[in-house]
Amino acid sequence: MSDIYLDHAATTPLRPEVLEAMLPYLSLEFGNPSSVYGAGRRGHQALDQARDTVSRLLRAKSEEIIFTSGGSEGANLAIKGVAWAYQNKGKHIITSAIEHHAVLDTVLWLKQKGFEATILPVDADGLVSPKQVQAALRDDTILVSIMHANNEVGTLQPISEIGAIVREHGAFFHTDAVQTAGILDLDVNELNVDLLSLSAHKFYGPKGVGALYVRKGVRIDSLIHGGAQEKRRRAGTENVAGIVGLAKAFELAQEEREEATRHLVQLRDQLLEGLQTIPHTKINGSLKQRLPNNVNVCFQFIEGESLLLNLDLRGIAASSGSACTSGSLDPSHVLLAMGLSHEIAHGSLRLTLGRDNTREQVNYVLQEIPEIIERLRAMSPLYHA
Amino acid sequence: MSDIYLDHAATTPLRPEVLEAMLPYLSLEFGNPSSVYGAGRRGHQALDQARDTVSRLLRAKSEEIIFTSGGSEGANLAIKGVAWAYQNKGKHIITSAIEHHAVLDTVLWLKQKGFEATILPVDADGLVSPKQVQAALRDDTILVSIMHANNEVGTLQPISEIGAIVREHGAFFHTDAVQTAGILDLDVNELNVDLLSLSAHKFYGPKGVGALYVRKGVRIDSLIHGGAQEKRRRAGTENVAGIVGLAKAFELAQEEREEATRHLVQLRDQLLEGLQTIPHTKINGSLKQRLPNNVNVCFQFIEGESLLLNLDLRGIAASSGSACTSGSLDPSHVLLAMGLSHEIAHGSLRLTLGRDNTREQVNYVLQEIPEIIERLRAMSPLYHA
Amino acid sequence: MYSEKVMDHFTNPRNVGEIADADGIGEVGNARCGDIMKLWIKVEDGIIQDVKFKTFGCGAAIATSSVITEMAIGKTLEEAEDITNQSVASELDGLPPLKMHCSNLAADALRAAIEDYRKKHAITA
Amino acid sequence: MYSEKVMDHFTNPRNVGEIADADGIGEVGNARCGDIMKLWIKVEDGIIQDVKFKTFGCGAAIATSSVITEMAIGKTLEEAEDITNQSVASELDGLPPLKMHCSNLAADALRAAIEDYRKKHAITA
Ligand SMILES: Cc1ncc(COP(=O)(O)O)c(C=O)c1O
Ligand SMILES: Cc1ncc(COP(=O)(O)O)c(C=O)c1O
Repeated sequence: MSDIYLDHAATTPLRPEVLEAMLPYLSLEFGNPSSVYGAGRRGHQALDQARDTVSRLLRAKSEEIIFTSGGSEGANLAIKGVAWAYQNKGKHIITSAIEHHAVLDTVLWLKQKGFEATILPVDADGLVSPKQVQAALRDDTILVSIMHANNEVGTLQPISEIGAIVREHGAFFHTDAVQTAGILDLDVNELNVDLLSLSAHKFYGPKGVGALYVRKGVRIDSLIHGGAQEKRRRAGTENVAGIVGLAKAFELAQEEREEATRHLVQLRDQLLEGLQTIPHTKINGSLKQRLPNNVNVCFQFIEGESLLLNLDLRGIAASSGSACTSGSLDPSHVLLAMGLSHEIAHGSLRLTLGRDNTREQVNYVLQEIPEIIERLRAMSPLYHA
Repeated sequence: MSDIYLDHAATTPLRPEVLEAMLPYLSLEFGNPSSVYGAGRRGHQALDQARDTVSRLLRAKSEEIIFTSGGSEGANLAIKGVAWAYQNKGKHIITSAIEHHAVLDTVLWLKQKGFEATILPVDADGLVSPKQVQAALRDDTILVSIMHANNEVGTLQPISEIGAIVREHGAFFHTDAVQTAGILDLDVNELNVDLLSLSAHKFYGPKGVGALYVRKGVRIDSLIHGGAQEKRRRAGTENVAGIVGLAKAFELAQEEREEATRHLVQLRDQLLEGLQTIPHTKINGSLKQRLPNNVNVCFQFIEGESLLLNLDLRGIAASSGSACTSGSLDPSHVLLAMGLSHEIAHGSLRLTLGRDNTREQVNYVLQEIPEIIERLRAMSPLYHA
Repeated sequence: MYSEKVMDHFTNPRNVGEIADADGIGEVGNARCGDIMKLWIKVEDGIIQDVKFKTFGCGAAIATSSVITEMAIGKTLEEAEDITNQSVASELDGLPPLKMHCSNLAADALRAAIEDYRKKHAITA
Repeated sequence: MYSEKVMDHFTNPRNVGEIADADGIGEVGNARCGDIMKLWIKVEDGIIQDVKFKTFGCGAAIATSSVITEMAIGKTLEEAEDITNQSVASELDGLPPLKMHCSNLAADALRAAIEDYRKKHAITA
């Protein structure tokens, strides 16, 4: 069996249709969109069109879209942008313990700079409770940032409900939608969000480009100062090809969304079912409030990286919240926040499905994994069969 | 005559060889470089190789290179990075009045945040004087940022000399080398710089990717917080294709540098000579300390944008420091800093040459420009022939 | 960036020049800001018979100057005074947002010319 | 990321298992940090006759455990004590920088096993 890619939450392959849409801007149409002459104007038109597409898909206005270099920049721009712009109104920010580091580390950095932060816990299912958000809101709260779907365990947060509470209170609400963009239908009004960040390479677009939605009327300080691009909110010559690719990929994803979801849910449930038959195995994250393409399990007595390497040797690409894959000593902060012990969290496996995965591939994976687990457990000093 | 592109300081076309080097990473080799499996490792290797190439060309160490989303991010990361990391040592920053806005606006933003700034003037030739840098240094000066070549008038600053003074004083020195990378040979040791930023799309690489050199031992605070990429100094899934393209383009530029310079200087001097025959014309910027590819002139009594539009109608793409092309009311801050009056600065024209320009094209341009100038002057209420 | 109509007026500006024996002259803008429009009008029986212009400025400045000469010729002074910068822009199928503020001065120049005419001919409205 | 040698030892680890009547047992690391190595040694006339291991940990942890069993067998206790984490890494043609710190514990495990042996057999060095 040829290679099986099950790490779509990490990144996705560029779709050929997207590359095709990008290619003109990687060859003849190279003009700087800020220029007045033909080549520049055509670049500018391409940006306008991409902005229209993205805003339409999000039910936003085109001037509410800022193109960025990816999800991390988007989260940094959203959070620091609002923090600096509204610091005279208040200095308190609320977020959750299971956010991506692009959000968490940004909030921690702002703490160093004199802001205050409340990091909300999650329950054993990995869910943030709207009630806790409500309770954490203070007079000086300027921003709440809660992710739409968690990148490790795939849990979907009650964004719309939290958004209503935050708006009622008069603070702004950002959601990191990097894991849901291209998978769920995103309507910034239904979601009650003021800012929303996404990244193209998570939905079959190019790496190094993303978008940030900023509701009209919400001010943000720039993160990258300089030229007048993006209505002075993000300086730098625009990555025209990347932006065109983002829009094309987002559009394709939206068109095929319903069919894709059916496909993903089927494979996901097949995986969940099969893996549960392995002894000493724990499924992580809510089974109900969950991305259609995410499976996350812990196998007791083994460590994640050695599991990944064995999978790789058998042609299966996957990911783990193991400390050894992150370069830190602690395993996934998400699994720990959900109450898992360090020992168990080290043995986590994340399988995230995509459009090209098949039932046959899942069958193969379900045949290989138990063998590997057995082999590693036989080698483990913690396991006593 | 088909289109003549004379705006290489704004952006350059992607070279086909560069696109070719990028394509594998826009198709099959899509893995996330942070992943342990094969596709990820190959992405990581591509990054390592690109880093080696860039560091070799700059005479730096590979761990001293941080990949960014372009020149603007590079300047922001360098300046804010050093400012925040060394704020306990001092809060004074020195820069010049003719910097790109990516530097100037960053320094002005830091001023709002409690830092102090000295903005050095330039002389009529557009040159910063090392003596003035020396005089501006204070005990609490942590950073000096002076651009290598100016993007409008092409003047080359005495970076090496300034760098020696700054180092002697014990502050750090950043240079915005966006306009010289790929054109001049850059040796970070000869230049006496601690930080140096560059952008791929200025030397026939892709838009939306750049590099920042940070000398070993110089700490910088992150601008984009989050994942552990780039040794924790720049979060975000890496734009692998873009980074590979940057390295390839930089390498090609270096290989062909001497020949390219000869070609550019010849065409530049031909242009300078031809344009000087037009009455009421002023050449801007030092003729000696000058980029090989830059021509900048002011034509009295006419406004820059209408000149550009007329050039565009005749197939010539160029740029101007006119207010009307920048969206502000004031013309180029660079020309004003050099002592030009508003009236004259509005009528500036920048022609920046590239590898594909020919003698025939320059001849054509030199035939068209005088006609356009005459036409516009005939329409100008300021001109009395 | 610019509409076809703007580009048409920019490339083939109508009524460029001066009127030696003009009845009114209007000038607005200044070189510091990068836009100067100067308009000459010829008036007969309260009707604008001829208009000529000279403009220092960007594409929008030249096109608005050109189009207002066409709009004004044949109109009564009162009708001509009703021309707004906004209606000039509409006549050109719109202008880029940035240009609406800085280079859209033609109606002001025309009104200045009419005012000059009235002053010289001591006719009050 | 890993050298060929690391991958060889990871895929075909040598001497996995336990020694029922071991002369010394060493265990280092803890599950909290994601790495536990347990080493069993068999000693005769001051020479290590056999080594077996069990490891909970990443690829580097498993490979270093495996390779140290090969390095130790046939050595005197004194020679075996001279094996360092650094020399284990070299034997594997190096380890990624991150792994040098956290998963490179095999020499410690071996020394712990030798210490255990000495304690049990009351021989001082
Ligand atoms: C001197 C200089 N610095 C910085 C920049 C910004 O580079 P980028 O547009 O790649 O962000 C530019 C070009 O726009 C430049 O010419
Ligand atoms: C939830 C989430 N937020 C933010 C990011 C950062 O996105 P990027 O790598 O495009 O900067 C990621 C992916 O890495 C993510 O999964």
